Amino acid sequence: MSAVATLQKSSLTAGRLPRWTPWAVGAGALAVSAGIMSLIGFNLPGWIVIAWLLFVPSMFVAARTVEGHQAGVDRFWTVLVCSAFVLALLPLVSVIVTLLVNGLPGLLDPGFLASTMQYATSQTDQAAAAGEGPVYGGILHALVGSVLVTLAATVISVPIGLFTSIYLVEYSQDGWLSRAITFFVDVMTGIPSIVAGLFGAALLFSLVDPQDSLMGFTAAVALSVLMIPVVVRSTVEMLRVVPNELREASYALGVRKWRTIVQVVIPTAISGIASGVTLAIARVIGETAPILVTAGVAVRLNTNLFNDWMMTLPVFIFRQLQNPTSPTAVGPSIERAWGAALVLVLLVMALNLAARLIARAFAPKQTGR
Amino acid sequence: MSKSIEAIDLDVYYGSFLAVEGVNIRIEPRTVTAFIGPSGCGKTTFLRTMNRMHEVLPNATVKGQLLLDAEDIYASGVDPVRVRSKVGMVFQRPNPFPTMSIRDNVLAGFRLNGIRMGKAQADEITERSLKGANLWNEVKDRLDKPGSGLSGGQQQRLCIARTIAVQPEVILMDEPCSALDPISTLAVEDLIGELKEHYTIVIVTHNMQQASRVSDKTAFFNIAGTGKPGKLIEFDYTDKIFSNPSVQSTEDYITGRFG
Amino acid sequence: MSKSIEAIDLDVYYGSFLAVEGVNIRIEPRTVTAFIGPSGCGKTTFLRTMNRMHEVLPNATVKGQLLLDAEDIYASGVDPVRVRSKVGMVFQRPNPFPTMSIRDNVLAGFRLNGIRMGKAQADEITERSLKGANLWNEVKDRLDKPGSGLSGGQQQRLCIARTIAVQPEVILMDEPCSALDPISTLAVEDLIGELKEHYTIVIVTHNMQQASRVSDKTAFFNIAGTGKPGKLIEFDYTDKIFSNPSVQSTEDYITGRFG
Amino acid sequence: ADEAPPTTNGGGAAPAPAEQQLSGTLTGGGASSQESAMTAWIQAYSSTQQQVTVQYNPVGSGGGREGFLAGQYSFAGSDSVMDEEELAQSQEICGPEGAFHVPAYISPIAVAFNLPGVDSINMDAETIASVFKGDITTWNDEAIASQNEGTELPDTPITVVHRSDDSGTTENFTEYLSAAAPDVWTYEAGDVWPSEEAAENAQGTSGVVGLASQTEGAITYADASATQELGSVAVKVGEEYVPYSAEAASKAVETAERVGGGAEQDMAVELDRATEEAGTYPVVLVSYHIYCTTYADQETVDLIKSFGEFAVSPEGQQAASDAAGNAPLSSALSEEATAAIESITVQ
Amino acid sequence: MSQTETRGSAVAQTTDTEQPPVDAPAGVPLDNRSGRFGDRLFSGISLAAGIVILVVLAGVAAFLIRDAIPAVVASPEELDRDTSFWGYVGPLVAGSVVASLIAILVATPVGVGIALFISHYAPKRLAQPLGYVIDLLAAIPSVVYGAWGALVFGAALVPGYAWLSEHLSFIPIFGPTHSTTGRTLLTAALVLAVMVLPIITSLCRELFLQTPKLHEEAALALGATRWEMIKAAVFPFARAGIVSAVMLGLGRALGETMAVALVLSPGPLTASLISTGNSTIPAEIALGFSEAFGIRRSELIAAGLVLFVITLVVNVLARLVVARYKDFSGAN
Ligand SMILES: Nc1ncnc2c1ncn2[C@@H]1O[C@H](COP(=O)(O)OP(=O)(O)OP(=O)(O)O)[C@@H](O)[C@H]1O
Ligand SMILES: Nc1ncnc2c1ncn2[C@@H]1O[C@H](COP(=O)(O)OP(=O)(O)OP(=O)(O)O)[C@@H](O)[C@H]1O
Ligand SMILES: [Mg+2]
Ligand SMILES: [Mg+2]
Ligand SMILES: O=P([O-])([O-])[O-]
Repeated sequence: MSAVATLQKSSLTAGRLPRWTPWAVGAGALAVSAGIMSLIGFNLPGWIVIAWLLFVPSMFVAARTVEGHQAGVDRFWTVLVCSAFVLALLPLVSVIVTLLVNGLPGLLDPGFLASTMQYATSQTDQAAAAGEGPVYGGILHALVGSVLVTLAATVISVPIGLFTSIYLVEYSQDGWLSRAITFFVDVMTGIPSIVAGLFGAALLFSLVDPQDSLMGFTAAVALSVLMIPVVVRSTVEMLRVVPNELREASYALGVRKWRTIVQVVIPTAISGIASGVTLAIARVIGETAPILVTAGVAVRLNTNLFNDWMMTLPVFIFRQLQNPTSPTAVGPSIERAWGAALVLVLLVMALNLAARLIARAFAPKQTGR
Repeated sequence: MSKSIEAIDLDVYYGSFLAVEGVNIRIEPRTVTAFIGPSGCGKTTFLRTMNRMHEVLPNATVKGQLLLDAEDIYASGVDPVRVRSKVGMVFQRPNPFPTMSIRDNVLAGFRLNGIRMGKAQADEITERSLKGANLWNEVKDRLDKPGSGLSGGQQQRLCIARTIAVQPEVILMDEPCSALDPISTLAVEDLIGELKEHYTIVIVTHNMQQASRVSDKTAFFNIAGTGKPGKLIEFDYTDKIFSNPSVQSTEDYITGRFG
Repeated sequence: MSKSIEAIDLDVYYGSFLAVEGVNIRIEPRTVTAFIGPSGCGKTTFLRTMNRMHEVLPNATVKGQLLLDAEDIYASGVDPVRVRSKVGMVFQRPNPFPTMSIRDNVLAGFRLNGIRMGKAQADEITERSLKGANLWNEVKDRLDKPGSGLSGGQQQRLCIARTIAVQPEVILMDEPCSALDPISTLAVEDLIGELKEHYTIVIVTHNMQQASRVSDKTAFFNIAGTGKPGKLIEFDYTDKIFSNPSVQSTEDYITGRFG
Repeated sequence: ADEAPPTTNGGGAAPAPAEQQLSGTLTGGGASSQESAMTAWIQAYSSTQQQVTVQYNPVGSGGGREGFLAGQYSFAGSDSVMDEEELAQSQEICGPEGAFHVPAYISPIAVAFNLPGVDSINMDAETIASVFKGDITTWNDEAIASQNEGTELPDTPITVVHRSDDSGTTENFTEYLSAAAPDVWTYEAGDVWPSEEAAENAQGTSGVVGLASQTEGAITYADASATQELGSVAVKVGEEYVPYSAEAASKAVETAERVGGGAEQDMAVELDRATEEAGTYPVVLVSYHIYCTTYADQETVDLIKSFGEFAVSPEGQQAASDAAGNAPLSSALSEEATAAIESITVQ
Repeated sequence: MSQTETRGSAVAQTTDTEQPPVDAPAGVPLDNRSGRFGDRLFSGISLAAGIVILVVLAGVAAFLIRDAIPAVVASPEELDRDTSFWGYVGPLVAGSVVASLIAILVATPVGVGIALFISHYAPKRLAQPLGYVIDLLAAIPSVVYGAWGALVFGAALVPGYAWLSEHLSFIPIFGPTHSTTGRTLLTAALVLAVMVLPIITSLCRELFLQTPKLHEEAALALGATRWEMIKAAVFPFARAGIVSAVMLGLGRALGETMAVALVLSPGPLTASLISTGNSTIPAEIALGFSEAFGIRRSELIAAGLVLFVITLVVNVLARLVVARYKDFSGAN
């Protein structure tokens, strides 16, 4: 009974903090922090960190004393959850600003998207660095390469990953095979990307003429090794949470299991699956190391995945940063590298958006109970 | 079109837990059979074995025979999907498909099976089924809205519409009216009365009045105690069960003197 | 401990759809009030506004006043959490926490609020609540098993046990017995009778008999047609409503002549 | 959609008029040090041999040699010479004579530092070794100051920056340190910086140069072409301090001893890092092209000869030097290399 | 009134319209197998996909083991260093584990927090765009993270490191000196944390959004605050998924190559996180691979194999943790 008595039984509005409380407490914390800072020497990060460290407990104490323990705890976590979001924005904003500041000049170079590195030479870079000419060279070959290689990797991994998840969730009765698959998928999540690359290179090396083993497809195979576990793990989680009653409703209508999976289970989980696939794509489209050892280093446009070297954007970025076209005038290379990075990010953003739109078209309508 | 159902020494298990034991029952075609009994006695469980939904749960198994017009649906080689397309089911909890509109929910039995039909036919089936489930007037203006935006009772009637749309030969109903208001309940009861001319119907209900109103025969299930298996105690004409049951516990239950 | 509830010109919206319009009602402390009405007329919707569960749905809004002992629960500055801890709710669909054991489900109200208690006290509350919900005998041997392994009726009684465990001042019940067998239903009805000595109880039911058995007063809701808002038609003593309603549609509904 | 740049190659180093037009694809791989030079060669070469595609995969010396031995590349670029095991292995694909090395890219390694206002500092090998060992920690340390009278040295602490990746530059630099200052630098030469002396480090030439440029007081070693923004150390050879220069670097290679032991035409050299000869700059990186003495088909032989000879020709060397800022081969070396490549035959 | 009529006509139609084209025409025996072909095919494909994964992994493992064995069994002389392979790889293992652990410890609470913010705290209208913004973090390639970490982030942390080494250097991890360039293991770990953040966030977000309304409302109706509702309904529901997400993130952190190679000034193992030193296995492979051949190459691949084993152990442990709660989870 005493436990019951400790439940809040006071009046409904008694002891509610006014709406502006967080702002007031925040302002107070900033002021106190500024005071502390002025004693030990002002700096911006320190100011904010100390203010935050003051804000969290003050909010908690304020809410706790006025609104009660329960509300105090709730406020505390609200502050933490919101802080997590803001905290994550910091690196994001920093990276994006870095990208924009460094990448826009490259992106705005004439022909940056429409030309390759075939005719960009050390001399043209030196001239450009000396202000005597435009920056030649572009990323067309790398852009096309990235798209093709990633597409190939997606075409390999998504069906395998999706079907494996279906097997794990819908078919396997937790037998040894499903355990083995789960186990190995887990292990695959931690393969260093370069090892995946080495594996892909070794595999194709032994399957085709070594002279021809460096090609876009080899890179796609290596990327698939990285992509599959991400697809499987995220899809499995999404399929698992589809309510069984929907499956049963479908079975009860005399619908075959595979149709139930395709038309009931997957559409219900599509938003999560799309998220997972996009995540997997985003991961591999930004990979450098495995491509370095599988696709060679092309400077011209190649649209054939099965023949000749290919360039991708991350490799392009890496090479331009690490081995500038002109060692004596690195400016143009750095400009191209950041420009390419910006393009890559825009590309992934576009993919992401597309995936969301597709998912939304199928997703369960968000209404009510 | 209608089929008889016969269970012979049927035991139903969840893993190693025997939930229902030794059921012997013969349900005639074109009759309505009501299952009554206290909570947890295995009505739902037994009902689900009748269209092989039971085995959808992990580790759920069945022993014995269940004959659908003399064909054992648990014989090896029987395709459970075929069974289910002949034996439809309405669940205790309404479960419309959240990704589908109301119309598509009604047509789910066709759509999900990849059966194409003209718009006219689709509209006709939709209307007939929704009218059959007494839902048409309420939703006819929002057939393209998601089915999950309906009230509980509306959702349940939508599920009934979905089931009768595919015109199965046997319809199993697990407390179909527990979420319905009296009017819808009445409509569903009327519907059952009509459907019985062509179909075999089995209905689980907690409502004695309902059982006595709609059913030709009634089966009373009981359970001796927690952890014990549920058993079929008595199965007879509904009049007989409600007026003059031959087993004492049936009478206790019906008259509310139970427990 | 018990509180009165009074709605003044209450309109309830889903987005721009007016689901319930202009409700004026005064529910006295220590009474049982039954809400009846056809499906979709807004009983659940109105019930959910009484503990501010309505606003949990996206875009759901309320206009007007709802007074809990003269305090408007929709006044600015009111903490919905506090409202809900005074006004408990049992849902139409049983919804035990699947990840908690039966015991933890019963104690969820305390555990959630971070209230610690000794084992003895916890056991006492568990037993009392489960007995109150007529579930004790069935689950006393498996209190540490997950709550999701129970039958539908058992789950619903578990939810009732969970709600009464925290002893709120008002208990809202949305068709609490629709998934229950007669015995459990009887037990819950008995329970309502007992609880009413201390609490204010509002119950939505489709079952006229139940309404007349348990309630002191009955509110009849109705809806003019699809897309129209539901309205409170009549609110009076249950005897009066069932014997001599003052509105024609109430009589039609009660006698089943409706529609 | 490629924009043609104003000139296809700079510096007026027009390639030799081709005697015959060839066609085909030639694939090489290896050291990244010669990548810029290789790009220049390929570009200049393809302006005369338009039907030939030459591609080079800058996977690193080790990767290049491995790919070459596995038949993946027709030639390799390498900062270090093959060891005996590799030479033996090369006989499998190259015939009984195996493979041979031709020096193609010579570049001084600058010992570069970041001290605003100071362009050049004199140091002897011991001092350099002590600095990189961390024994000398400030720029105005007596050991440095005594060799640099007249230069204003600040008391900035020295930050050593070395390569984090396995690298030919590191191998050449540590070889110099252990040969010229064996008492101070007691580690064996190798392409990994000795972990006992780990300091700040970064990946790749541009990595260390970038880091050194950011960090005042930093000292590093890197391909001289990349260090122009930084000051550089004049290294004591004999009695004088020699700043890096193309001539001094190529002289070091010219006077170096041949390794010998391999194929007849092998030009692998063993640099004398401790040389006292005036006008040589011993901290130099030699990057080779590795070819087979014999190839399986005539087409490859023609392509190899045509491209390989162009790379070591005076025109090719000039093109590379314009692009990469390295030291061209001396004319004697160039001629010898041409002859060596000319001797390649079909199996 | 009219209702009975409508129903009557419905049944009339039922009887005289021909049977709708259901899967099996009436009268087909129950064991007709032809209809099962689709199911067979589909389950066959699913099974095959699973087996492909097993085969691929077996391939990777075989490749790793084949190439790793020479180094693992080699003597220190053959390896050309003072220690055996294990002495070489030990510090790298430590570095990898420490870096990933820090990354995961930082990223998990933040990631789950962000996911919660998007699913349960942010206004509904904002939630989608905010989710998209965070997903942008996943769009950034690892080289860019590397470059950013080396150029911007590392440098920005230096004052913090200076403060730590000044005031907290008695704790070994902040001891005795600090890097003046910010190229330290802690920087690398924080960059990794940023990189795994979107993985954890987006998976958790999707799961949190799937939490059954029923259970959320059950908690709220008991007088739970938002946070208590999350504890009671959201977390238990998503528990296995959160672990999965964290494991995916951990895998990424353990396996990340390029970003670490660019951000870190690797060196021998030290206790300090804020001075130069330490390395991770993938970075070591990336940095060493291009000049490696023979036994050195084998050594690097063996290091990769060791990482493989670490991942395996961690995942097995995670699965065991999840399995303990198995009874209490699921979609029903
Ligand atoms: N999935 C399951 N796993 C294990 N046991 C179960 C499962 N479902 C039900 N049971 C048990 O089987 C027994 C019969 O349950 P069933 O749901 O068939 O009862 P019921 O007669 O339908 O009850 P109600 O009237 O409450 O719906 C009960 O003891 C129940 O706890
Ligand atoms: N989440 C929602 N969004 C939009 N409309 C809704 C939502 N939930 C219910 N409605 C609509 O509001 C109206 C009232 O619904 P409510 O669930 O309150 O009915 P009810 O009286 O409880 O019916 P039942 O007896 O079937 O449970 C119905 O028209 C219904 O379609
Ligand atoms: Mg049941
Ligand atoms: Mg309702
Ligand atoms: O040319 P490097 O081997 O020093 O990169």
